[in-house]
Amino acid sequence: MSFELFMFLVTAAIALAGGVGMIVARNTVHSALFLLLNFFAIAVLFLLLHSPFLFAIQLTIYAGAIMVLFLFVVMLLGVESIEDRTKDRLAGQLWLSVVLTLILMVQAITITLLAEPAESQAQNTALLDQLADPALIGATLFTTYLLPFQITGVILLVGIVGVVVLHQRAHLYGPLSETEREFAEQYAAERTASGQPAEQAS
Amino acid sequence: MVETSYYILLSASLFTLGILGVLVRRNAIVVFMSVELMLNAANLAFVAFARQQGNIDGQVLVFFVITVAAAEVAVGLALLVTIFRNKQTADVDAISQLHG
Amino acid sequence: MLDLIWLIPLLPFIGFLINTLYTGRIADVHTRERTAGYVAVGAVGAAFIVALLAFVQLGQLPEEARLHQVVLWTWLATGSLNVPFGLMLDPLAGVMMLLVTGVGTLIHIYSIGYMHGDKRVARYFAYLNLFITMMLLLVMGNNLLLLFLGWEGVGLCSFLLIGYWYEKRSASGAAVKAFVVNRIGDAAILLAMMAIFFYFGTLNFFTTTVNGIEYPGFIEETSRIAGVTVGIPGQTFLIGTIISLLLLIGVTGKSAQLPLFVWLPDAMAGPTPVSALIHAATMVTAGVYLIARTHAIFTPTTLAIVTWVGALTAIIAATAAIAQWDIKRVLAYSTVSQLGFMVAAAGMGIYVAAIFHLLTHGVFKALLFLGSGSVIHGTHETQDMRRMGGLREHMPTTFWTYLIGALSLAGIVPLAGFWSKDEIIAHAWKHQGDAGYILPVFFILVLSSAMTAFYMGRQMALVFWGKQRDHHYHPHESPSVMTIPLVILAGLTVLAGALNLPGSHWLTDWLHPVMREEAAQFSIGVAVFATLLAAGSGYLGWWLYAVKFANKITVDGKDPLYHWTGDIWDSMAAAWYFDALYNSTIVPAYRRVAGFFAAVFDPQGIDGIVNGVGRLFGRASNGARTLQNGFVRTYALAFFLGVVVIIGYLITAL
Amino acid sequence: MFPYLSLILWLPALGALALLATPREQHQTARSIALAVSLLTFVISLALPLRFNAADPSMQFVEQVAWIPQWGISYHLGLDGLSLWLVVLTTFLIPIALFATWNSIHAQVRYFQILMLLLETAMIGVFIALDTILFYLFWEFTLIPMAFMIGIWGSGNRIYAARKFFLYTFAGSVLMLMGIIGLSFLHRDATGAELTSFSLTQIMGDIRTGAFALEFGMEQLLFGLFFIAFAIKVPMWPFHTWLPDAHVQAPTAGSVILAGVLLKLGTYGLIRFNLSLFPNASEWAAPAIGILAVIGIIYGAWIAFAQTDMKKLVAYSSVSHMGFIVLGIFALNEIGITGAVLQMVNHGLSTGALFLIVGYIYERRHTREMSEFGGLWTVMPIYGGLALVMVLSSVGLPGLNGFIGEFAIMQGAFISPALGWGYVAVSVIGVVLAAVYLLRMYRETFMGEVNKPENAELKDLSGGEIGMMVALLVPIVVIGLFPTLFFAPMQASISEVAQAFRSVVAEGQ
Repeated sequence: MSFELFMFLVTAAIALAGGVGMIVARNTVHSALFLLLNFFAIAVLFLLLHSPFLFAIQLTIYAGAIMVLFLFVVMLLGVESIEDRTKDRLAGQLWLSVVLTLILMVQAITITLLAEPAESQAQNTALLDQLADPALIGATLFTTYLLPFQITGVILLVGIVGVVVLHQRAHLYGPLSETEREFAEQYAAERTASGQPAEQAS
Repeated sequence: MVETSYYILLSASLFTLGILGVLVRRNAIVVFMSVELMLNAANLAFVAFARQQGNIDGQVLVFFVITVAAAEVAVGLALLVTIFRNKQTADVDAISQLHG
Repeated sequence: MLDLIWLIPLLPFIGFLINTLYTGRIADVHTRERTAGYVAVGAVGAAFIVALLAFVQLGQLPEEARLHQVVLWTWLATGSLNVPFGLMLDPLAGVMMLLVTGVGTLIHIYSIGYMHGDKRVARYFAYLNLFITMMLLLVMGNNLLLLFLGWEGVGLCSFLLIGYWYEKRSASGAAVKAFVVNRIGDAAILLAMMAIFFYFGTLNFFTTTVNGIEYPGFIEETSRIAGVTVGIPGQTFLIGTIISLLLLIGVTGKSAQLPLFVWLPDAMAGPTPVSALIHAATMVTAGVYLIARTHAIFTPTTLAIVTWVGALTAIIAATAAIAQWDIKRVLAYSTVSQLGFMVAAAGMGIYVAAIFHLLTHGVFKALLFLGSGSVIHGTHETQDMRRMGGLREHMPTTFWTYLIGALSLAGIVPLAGFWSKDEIIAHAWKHQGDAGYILPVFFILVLSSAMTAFYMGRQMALVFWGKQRDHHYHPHESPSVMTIPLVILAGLTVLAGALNLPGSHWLTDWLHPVMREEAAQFSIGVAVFATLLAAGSGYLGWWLYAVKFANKITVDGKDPLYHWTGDIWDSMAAAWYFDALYNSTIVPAYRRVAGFFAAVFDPQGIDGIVNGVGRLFGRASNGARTLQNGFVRTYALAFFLGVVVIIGYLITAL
Repeated sequence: MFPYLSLILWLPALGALALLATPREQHQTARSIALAVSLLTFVISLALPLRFNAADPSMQFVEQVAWIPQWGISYHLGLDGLSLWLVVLTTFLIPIALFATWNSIHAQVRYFQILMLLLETAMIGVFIALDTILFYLFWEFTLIPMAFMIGIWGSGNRIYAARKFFLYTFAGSVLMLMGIIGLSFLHRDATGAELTSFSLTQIMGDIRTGAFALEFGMEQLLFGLFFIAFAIKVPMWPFHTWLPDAHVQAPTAGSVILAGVLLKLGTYGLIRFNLSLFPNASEWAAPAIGILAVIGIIYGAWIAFAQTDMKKLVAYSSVSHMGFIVLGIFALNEIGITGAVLQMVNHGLSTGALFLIVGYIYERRHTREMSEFGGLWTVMPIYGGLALVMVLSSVGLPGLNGFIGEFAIMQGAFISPALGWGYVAVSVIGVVLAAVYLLRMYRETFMGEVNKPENAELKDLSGGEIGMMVALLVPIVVIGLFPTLFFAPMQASISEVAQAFRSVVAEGQ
């Protein structure tokens, strides 16, 4: 067993464990931390795949920025574990989800096994090292992928504007509309009826 | 050297886990996290194939995915916060007014 | 003149049009009534004169040329079907035509008196004229389809005239019944026509030339179906038998034979002259005419059935006639019975005798009906014979003419009825060896004829002898406009026998081109026997009711003979419950099934399925709606399911 | 060549446009304009039989303009012996129906007239369209005005009836659209043409010459698609249940047109499409369809007997009569088909007249229950007399029109090897039953005593009403006595249709 394979297996196990942990964890904060673990593992896998640049931005953007954002929102809204507090109204869906997931898994394995292995450049270390150069990525981004890159910029801008608007909505549109309040009250009433105290905003 | 197919299988497993998370978890934040997990799985596959093909496009695409994921998380979480203000909960099942 | 025979049906039709479109609008009641009567009588009278002239001209032609056809236009032509609207005159059509217009004219004249004061008299005369038109088309049509037009047309007029006093529920009921029962027979004739066209390719009776093209006639080509059979495996029938049986069903409808005779007694709801014209002298004899006209395609099998139908009808109706109280119903059943004689004669293959009896019966039965009409008229619409009695003194003309008619019907020498009936009975006796059924038929016919004499004796006694049993009216003789036709008809009744006297057999000769029949043999033995029997039973009937039980007859009472016969008498009075049978089985069953269809099967069965399909879609969409439950996770699951399915498909395609 | 067909087709629609310009309140103006337009259309349409060449079996007065050339769809009109009398029947009945509304439609008069004129255009279009897509457009368009007429001016349960009428017939039509499209594509593939063609004459011609031969299974399928659409429209048993509902709820004019023309679209389609395009399948299906037709004849007549509502009775009688027409069509020979076409005209005339008759009394008494009447003949002698003639025409009395059609149909069926005497033997019972139910109606309403005081003062028909009846009476008598006038122009075209079956169908012996 080569070192590389050993590294792969270990990181893969960590990535899977992180994923499973995230789904299984009752506490949202725990979920977020499991996901962080997963991100780290994937970053390592990127390194194994000769992509140091991606390793870097995986760590900075995902593990850094995005996870912080998640954790921040969790903190803002209050840690709740909804599954413990309310009954699942779609409990019947669980087994179907699991079955379908398993089927998808089987399909994925089938495809992977059936697929004709194409000519692989994976052994061509020289080429791979050349590709690992961040400068090449930058050059490609600003030449071949210039238009998509610009569009991405617009998307980010739209995202920023969207976030601002959503947070400003109270100021922009005033208090809740009649319908929205009705929904809120109705939902609160439903919860009270089902024996659970209405939640309070923290 | 690790076979590309190993990476693909891992990617598929992670993606499947992400789907499962979307389907079974009711906490909107965890659902989001699951989506992120799926995006990461896809990224992994991209990079693995990029290595296999020996070109740079896969890596560039991952860059885009990460960027869009960032934007998505930002908007998504903003929405979540707004919903939470209205509903006092982050339960996705609470937002079921659109039933027929 | 012969080319103008289309005038014969046209003239009454013009009368019909005038009376329908113009006369009804005349404001003054008296003028209207007079105009209607004159127009109608004039139209029919003119038709009679034209008919007579044409008849004479026909007689001047050599015997084999006595068939004249006038095609007016092509009536129905499509595909291989080509039916001309053509009239024809041959010896058979000629005598029928004379009977129809002659007796018709007399009855029209009589009607002027009888219908005096009726509020819708223009309509009445219009119907009568239309009837004459249709009857003439029936006898003069040169093809089966035109005959059928007349056949149904007279049925319509019969409907209209039976229902003439439609305010009476019984009258409208009888009218509808007559039409419907006739239609059953007509449906069979339709089938027969189609079969004839199928096998012969034509509906013409005889070869007809239209626009220079010669179309064959089926009567001349009966050899084409000789030996042709149809049927189910294991049982085949000659096609001739099938066609002629279908025709026979039609005959049983129109000529009131078993089992469809039930409409005729009810038809007496119409005015009495109508009963005389339509339900005794002309329309009901159309069936006999039809058999005579198409006799070429009748097979021995059918003829046997025809004979039996006629004979059984004769006896059943005769027994029914004995037990009636209504003066017209006696005559109605008597008509059915006499039609049975004619049909039986036709069945035995003596068509000339059948036609002979048809003609004489047409005359004397018209006389009897008109006489009864005179009686009814003179007794202020009384029809129940128990309320009559002793009318001999009050209505002498009616009495004497009625007596002649009754004797003729009973078959007393030398009146017309004797000669024609005797020809039938004598034939049956002489040809008893021809087939096994002839002898029983002979006895049945003799018995019927004895009964005929009996019920006529009974009727004479009840109406004209004894004392008046009901004094609510003052009997009086009818006006001369009514009695003169009676006298003329009585005269004809005396003379009509001369048509085919054993020695001269003029009618046989005259009809020879059509019937190709030998003169009937006269049997003095049978004649004496039959006459004595008729005289005896007639006297018995008269004696029982005029002498023996004269005092036992009371208004609304039972018949004296009821005492001995009991239930049998009831059965006879009800004509052996044929009508009751239909009314208690077919009619209610039909009604019930119709009700079931209308109330259950259609709205709930068929429409239920239709609406059920609609509801199914409604339910399905309701069900589909609940899938849209608003839970985003469910949508995601559905989405995921789709992904899995598509990937699965792609894998199989791999 | 003067575009007669386009003129006749679009004149009513133009009239409808003109009506839009009239003030809404001026009912009388709207009525007059509509009547004038429809009468003008009728007069022009009379030129068709006069200028029709009876010897020519092909389409006449043809007009063809490319419409959607990429798909081979064109504005293609033409007339042959099959459609000639149906077009004239349509233009003839519309003025009568419009005139019948004179005193019975008081709400939204203008819209009613507009719908009626649009309906006329659509119905004529169905009869003369030679492009299958154009045919389909007109076919569907007939639904809309009729559904509105029932739904807006109907009585009682009108919404239900209108919806049922629309959905039921529409469901069938959709199948037909599939058939139309499938047919054209198969035709394109079979002939190797570059473009699809929706031209009926071309497809029909190719089928007759053998250039376009369908596989038998496919032929059966297409036959079925068209057949269901037409069978619902006819309506054949057991698809008939929309008819009584629609008729009972529809206003008188609507019923007249519904029975008079709309039902004929179905039987027309059966001949024009099913028989002409799918001769083998027609032969294959004829015995089964014959059975349905015969069931319809008996069933319709039987159930009509149990009706107490006069209009419903007449509606069910339509089921029976239309059964005869279908029977004649599937006799697959000239006698049967010409008889069926003539019977379509006959049924339009006599059933239309019967609906008018029911309408007249409904206007006066606002009820159609037979038990409410009795002795009308005494009170309204002219009405009684005319009603009797119409009833007899419907009963099939020889000398009037109904008999001619029925006889030709039954004769055709009798000599047809596809059907045979068994079918006829049962269907003649229908002739008997027709007398039973119609005379029962006549007896209940017109005969008997005047036992209801409200009936005693009823006014007899007005001049206009008599005029309408006489207008119907004239063709009824003329067809009864001179049917050859009507048979002659259709001979050539129909023998063309029957040609396909002649190899197997011997005419008589």
